[in-house]
Amino acid sequence: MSLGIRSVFVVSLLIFSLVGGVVGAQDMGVAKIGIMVPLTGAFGADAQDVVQAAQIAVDDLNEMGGVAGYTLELVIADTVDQRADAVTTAFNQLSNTEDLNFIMTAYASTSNFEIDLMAEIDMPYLISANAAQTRDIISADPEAYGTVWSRVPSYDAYETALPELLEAYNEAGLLSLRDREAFIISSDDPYGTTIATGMSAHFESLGWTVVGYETVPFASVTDWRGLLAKIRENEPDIVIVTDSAPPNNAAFMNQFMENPPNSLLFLQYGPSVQEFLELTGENSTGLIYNNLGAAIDSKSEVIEIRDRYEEMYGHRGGYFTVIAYDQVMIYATCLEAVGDPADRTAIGECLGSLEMETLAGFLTFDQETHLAIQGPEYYPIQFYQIWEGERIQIEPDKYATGEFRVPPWMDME
Amino acid sequence: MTPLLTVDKATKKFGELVAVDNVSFEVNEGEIYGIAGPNGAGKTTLFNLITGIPYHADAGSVHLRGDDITGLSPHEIYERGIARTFQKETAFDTLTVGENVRIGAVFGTELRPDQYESAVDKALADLDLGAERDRLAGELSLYAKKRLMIASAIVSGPSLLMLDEPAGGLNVAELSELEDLIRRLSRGEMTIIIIEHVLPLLFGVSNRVMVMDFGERLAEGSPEELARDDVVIEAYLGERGKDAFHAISG
Amino acid sequence: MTWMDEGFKIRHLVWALGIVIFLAIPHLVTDKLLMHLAILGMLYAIVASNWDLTLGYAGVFNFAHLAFFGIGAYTSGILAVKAGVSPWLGIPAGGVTAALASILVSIPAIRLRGIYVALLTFACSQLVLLLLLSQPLITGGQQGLTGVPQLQIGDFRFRESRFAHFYLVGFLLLCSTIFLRRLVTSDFGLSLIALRDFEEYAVARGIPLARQRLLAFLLSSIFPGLAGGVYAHFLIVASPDIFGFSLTTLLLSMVLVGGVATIYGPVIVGVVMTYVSELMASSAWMSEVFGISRGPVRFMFVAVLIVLTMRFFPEGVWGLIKRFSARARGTSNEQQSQSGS
Amino acid sequence: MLFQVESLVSGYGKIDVVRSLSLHVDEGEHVGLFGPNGHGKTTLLRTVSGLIPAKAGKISFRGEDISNLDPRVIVERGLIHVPQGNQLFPQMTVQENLTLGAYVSRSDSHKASNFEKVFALFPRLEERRSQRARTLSGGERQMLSIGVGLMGMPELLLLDEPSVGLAPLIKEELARAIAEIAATGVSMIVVDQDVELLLGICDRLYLIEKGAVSLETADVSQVDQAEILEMYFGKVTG
Amino acid sequence: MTLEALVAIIAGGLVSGSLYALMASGLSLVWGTVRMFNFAHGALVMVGAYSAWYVSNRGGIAKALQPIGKSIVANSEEAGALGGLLLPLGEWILSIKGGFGLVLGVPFAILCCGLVGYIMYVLLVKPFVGKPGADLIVIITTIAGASFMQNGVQVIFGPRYKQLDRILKGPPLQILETAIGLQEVLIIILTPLTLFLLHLFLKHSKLGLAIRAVAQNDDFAHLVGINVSQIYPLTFVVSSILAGLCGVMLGGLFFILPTMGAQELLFAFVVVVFGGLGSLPGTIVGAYVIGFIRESSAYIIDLYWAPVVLFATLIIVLIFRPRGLMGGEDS
Repeated sequence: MSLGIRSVFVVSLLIFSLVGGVVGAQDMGVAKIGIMVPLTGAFGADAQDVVQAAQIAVDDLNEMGGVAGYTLELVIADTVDQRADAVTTAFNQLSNTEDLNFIMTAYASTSNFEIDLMAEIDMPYLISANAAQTRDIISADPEAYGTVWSRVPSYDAYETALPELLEAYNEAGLLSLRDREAFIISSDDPYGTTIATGMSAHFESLGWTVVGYETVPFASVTDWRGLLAKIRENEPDIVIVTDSAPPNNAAFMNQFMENPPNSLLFLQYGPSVQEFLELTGENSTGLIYNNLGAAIDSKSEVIEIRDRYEEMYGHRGGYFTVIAYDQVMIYATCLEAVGDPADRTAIGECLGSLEMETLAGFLTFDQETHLAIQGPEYYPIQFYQIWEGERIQIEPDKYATGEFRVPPWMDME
Repeated sequence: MTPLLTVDKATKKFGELVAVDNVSFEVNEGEIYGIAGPNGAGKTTLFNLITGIPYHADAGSVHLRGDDITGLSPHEIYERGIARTFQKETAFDTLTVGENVRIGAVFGTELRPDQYESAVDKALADLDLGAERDRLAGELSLYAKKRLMIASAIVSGPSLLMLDEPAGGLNVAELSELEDLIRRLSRGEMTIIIIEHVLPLLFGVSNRVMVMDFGERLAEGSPEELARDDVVIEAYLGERGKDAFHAISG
Repeated sequence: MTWMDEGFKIRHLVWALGIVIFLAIPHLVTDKLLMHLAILGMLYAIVASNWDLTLGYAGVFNFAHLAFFGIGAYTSGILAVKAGVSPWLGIPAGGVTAALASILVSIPAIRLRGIYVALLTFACSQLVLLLLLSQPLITGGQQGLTGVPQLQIGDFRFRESRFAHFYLVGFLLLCSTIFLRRLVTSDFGLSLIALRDFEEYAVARGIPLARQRLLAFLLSSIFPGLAGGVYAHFLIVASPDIFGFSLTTLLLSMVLVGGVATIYGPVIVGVVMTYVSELMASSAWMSEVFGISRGPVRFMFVAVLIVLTMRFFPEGVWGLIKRFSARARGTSNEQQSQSGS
Repeated sequence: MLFQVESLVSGYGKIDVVRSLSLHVDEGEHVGLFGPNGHGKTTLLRTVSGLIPAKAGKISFRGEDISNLDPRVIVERGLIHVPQGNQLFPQMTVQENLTLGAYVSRSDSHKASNFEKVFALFPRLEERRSQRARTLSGGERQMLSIGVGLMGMPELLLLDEPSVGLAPLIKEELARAIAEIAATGVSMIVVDQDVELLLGICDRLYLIEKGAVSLETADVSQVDQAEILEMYFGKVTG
Repeated sequence: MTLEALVAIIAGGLVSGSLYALMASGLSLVWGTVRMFNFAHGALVMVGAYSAWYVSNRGGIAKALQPIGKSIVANSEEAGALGGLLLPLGEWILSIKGGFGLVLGVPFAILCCGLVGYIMYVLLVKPFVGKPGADLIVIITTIAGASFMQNGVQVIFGPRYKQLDRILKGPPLQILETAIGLQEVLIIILTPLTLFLLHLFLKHSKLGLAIRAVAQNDDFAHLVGINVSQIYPLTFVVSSILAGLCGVMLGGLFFILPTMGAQELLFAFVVVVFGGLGSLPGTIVGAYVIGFIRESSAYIIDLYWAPVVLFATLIIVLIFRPRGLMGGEDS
């Protein structure tokens, strides 16, 4: 039945777009923005956010008369399940498109190997995830990648901020650390591994003991009870999971709450996805997590974009929604400054030398790694605590909407 | 003189069923040795465990010219010079007739590559299949398939040819042709063991015949002796048949 | 003139024409995407046609060949990235490791039959994947191995040339196809078909089952291993998705839609299918009609295409081509005989 | 006439095994088919019961053409084929096998009484009713096979080689049971190599050779034993 | 190992074992009867979860009906008498806020999966039954079918995670030192119950008996009058429903995604081989054994190596007992 409705919809869309194509012929030049994201497959939700939010940004700009005399237009290339051949095919599709001189993505592949392809043809490329991979590739020879920039900062803060925050809370009496013991569960993807190993080292440098360090295959564990049993044997001060897949995070949360140990719980990334809250409900009250390079939720523009997005597409966007909007705006800034979209080197240079306030904080790039600079005055690391289905921002103070509280399952004395 | 083939106390069980029960026999060089017996008597099982296809005997031994070949894998047994046919007419259906026979020539034989084609020609001529050489084996008639199976068996010049019910499903003309053929092959110094239901054919061509029933060896002797043997007749015709037989033959 | 001579001549003519067209393609086609897809398609065609040797001719349903491909890719990639070995040594090394892997997997596999071989080889390829993932320091783990150098001879970089990759992969495909065709028409090929058609009969005619099966795996592992090496340098990455279900499905359908036990079928469909599925994704029509869901819609189309092919042309595309050419020949013969009378 | 086969041709693939075969069975009659192996007896039965298609000719039952009908429809009409050898559901119990014998609707409602009849005929089956079929001895399996056929309430029963591979004592027991079934008035076609067994049951015999009837003897007592013997052993007297 | 850990392993093993058992028994049933592997079985898990979600949850059918309800209410005045009749219907539709709940969702999922299973049989399997190389062809057609369904669902419902209600809500059950979620407890209890129902169906119903009969000897099944050509689709329907139930349970534990079920299918294959192809008791025992191996290897060695242990076990079983641990009795 719904297929029938859909086909009617499709046909009318076709007619509409044909008519629109004739009417919309214009004299202005076109600057195409390539989006390279895994639309088909397990990560389709993020990819959809990016495409749809970028469309809102492009529409906004075009409505205001375009940028530097150019109308913006999106060209979308699907990297499917991020298989290497699909990524290169998508790249070739975009690099082959006329008037396309800028590509943006949340993440296109798991390894960011496409950066080398971009650099070969001086394609301005703005990335919003996989900072570790980006740094690994670029720091070897930063000059060779003049057009590739990552608007997500180094993940170093993910490794250091949590241990330091815990010490600070301990000092402030918000929390009392018993044995300074941490239990870390890492996934085997680069994101999870980098954060987990870094965090483990940092905990130890602060005099903590890492009583457990387990590696699990990324996004595939749904039953955590075996590991939870190990955790309960140790009852550390904090349990950290760096597997960032929201479904698996949610399963962990729920199973954790079946018989919670007297430990704080920190989950990486997963809780920032809307569905995480729906699935865990009351269970997630007290959980903490953090974000780097994310939109700052208390900014009114951010709230506005989120609301518009929800109104247009019928659901709340995730982490990458506002970011994708922001990415288009960042490009627009440089296009305005350079004037000629085809001058890729100039656009690349402009991006690299940006100093601007964005929806995620103050943006400027580190010239050694081409990552956005991280810090309270730049792109801050933001800590949240979930309380009764709401996200309370607890750090940094500047943007905080509430204070850290001891989770209800914990017994502080 | 050592017999060509010696089977000693061969036994094969399938669960409860003893398909071949402690069977011993010898086949001499140049002889045509027949094996008779009703359906399910264990004749084909006996063939199977001699050739190792698809299984070996649970107990007992098989010797070829005094060499122990028990438990060798099927292709090794073929290499030693034992070639067999199957009860059901089988062929490599997607290969041509020529290729079917070539298979028998190429593997496990002492032929040199330049002799393959002439050996194939000869085998095809012997079995009157020369005209069918380029046809797909799957398209052949039943009798032609049976001959093709024999052609691929004799192309390597085996010392022992084992025929499993070559006459099944053939008409009278074909039967007499087959009988001639077997005699002709035997004259070419090939020793032959033959399982056959069509007893006139079997008794007609064999020098000696063994009769089996319930996996056991019931009797062995010349066809003339056996055709008068009560045990044999009863195995085929039941008790009343036996009486009737005595009534006619006196 | 007898018909055989004519057929022979036509065959040669077709080959010659094919090679001329092949050499001309990079001069005529300037579209980078099309060239990229052609190269990918030819690499997949190599894997699919070699897979066909075991799957079609030997009748052993297995999932080993993508593992050979992946092992080739990782061997050459790791050698180049971690040891600085030249790709021109790394690629043959990929062929060697794939061959070694083929021996390892076929030792347990030749004892099994039917669906069990499929499951065993599948488990083996998953095990290879898990082992690769477990050594992230060497293999790059889940994210894959980046920084694989592109191919170059002296200062001549393959990526900068329109011809280099195309000719290299084309040459590899040609070698692989000739090798496979020679193999399947040799006595070895006959023995594989014989074993497939009637195993018991074949072993009764002296064909050593275990040896031939092992050889079939071994001989069909080398070119996928080499292709894997080239693949890693072509895409400048070796990633675990090679072992994933989606590529397996794609290649398996190339073999079956192309026509089992034909070699030519998987070669042709390998190239064509890569085109069809990718071009559909980037076609303007698809993006206008289906918008953001054109990705999934394309896979739905491909799925329907596969089912329809299997339903109406179970002998595959090559079977269809043969049927048509036979009909064309039939009619031309008829005309000849008519005009002669 | 209950059942008639006219110029039937059938076989496997391109090979014809049954070549223009004609025969008939009258109501209440018991007909025996014998002859060497591989001459088409089993193929004939398989064609009659619809397992393989008839290529030419006609099979009629109670005057209606039943050639190439679905096997299910043929069973539903009361024409029941008890196949050769160990054709049973091996992992099922005796009881379940028998229950399946009454699968079609015409016999489903008479299951209870038919169970009684079968168990009365083969008391051994009742003893073994919860045993799996594959654990039965050869003779018991044959009994079960016939029992399954009886559960379908046959009007014409086709028995294929009931005595094959059985030891003499069991063969006799089985022959008695078949004779008992025959005595209840069920029409029958019995195929067997054992002519003696057939002679004890049948009213009329057909000799099947090379896919056709080569001899028909209406009067069993007049069967020429010598001819049969010659067929089996050839001319060896002398 | 503490008692607590032991209980956790047992509970975990029972849950994953249950899910594998539901999946693998369907797979095994189809293999036993039709002699084919259904590679779309994993996609059916997904179909089960989505169809249950569609009816039971707020985001599903209720949302889809809203526009219809609105248009009825808006146009009722112009439509006169008919509009007056339809108005309550429109108002009722608009009043649906939370979906219809699992009470309707689960039966709908069963219906849907049964139907999809039947269609799948007709389109992907039936044309090839009895043809040479059918088993191979069916592998590729069912893979294509799975891809079609997966991508179709993504087109219809989008790529976002969906979430199914838990059948039971409330605090977890405390057993010794360990707590187990109610949904998990339900799975542990319901699965054996479902499998027992399946057993009763196969053992005592006429159709169930017929399915087993065809599995054991389809030639003879013809001769007792079973309509074999109807049994094949029936098997597909039954096995699809089992997969769908697995999907409903999984959907309550985790998110619903178009790609869900693929991993479960992988493990179900391991289970089916482990337990012996086509043997239902073997499959069920195998499912729980694999569940326990997985859970305990996760605890004892490392979660990371659990699949390695499983695949290595599978390879060893295949080498030494090619017919599975419980199989090998039938010839």
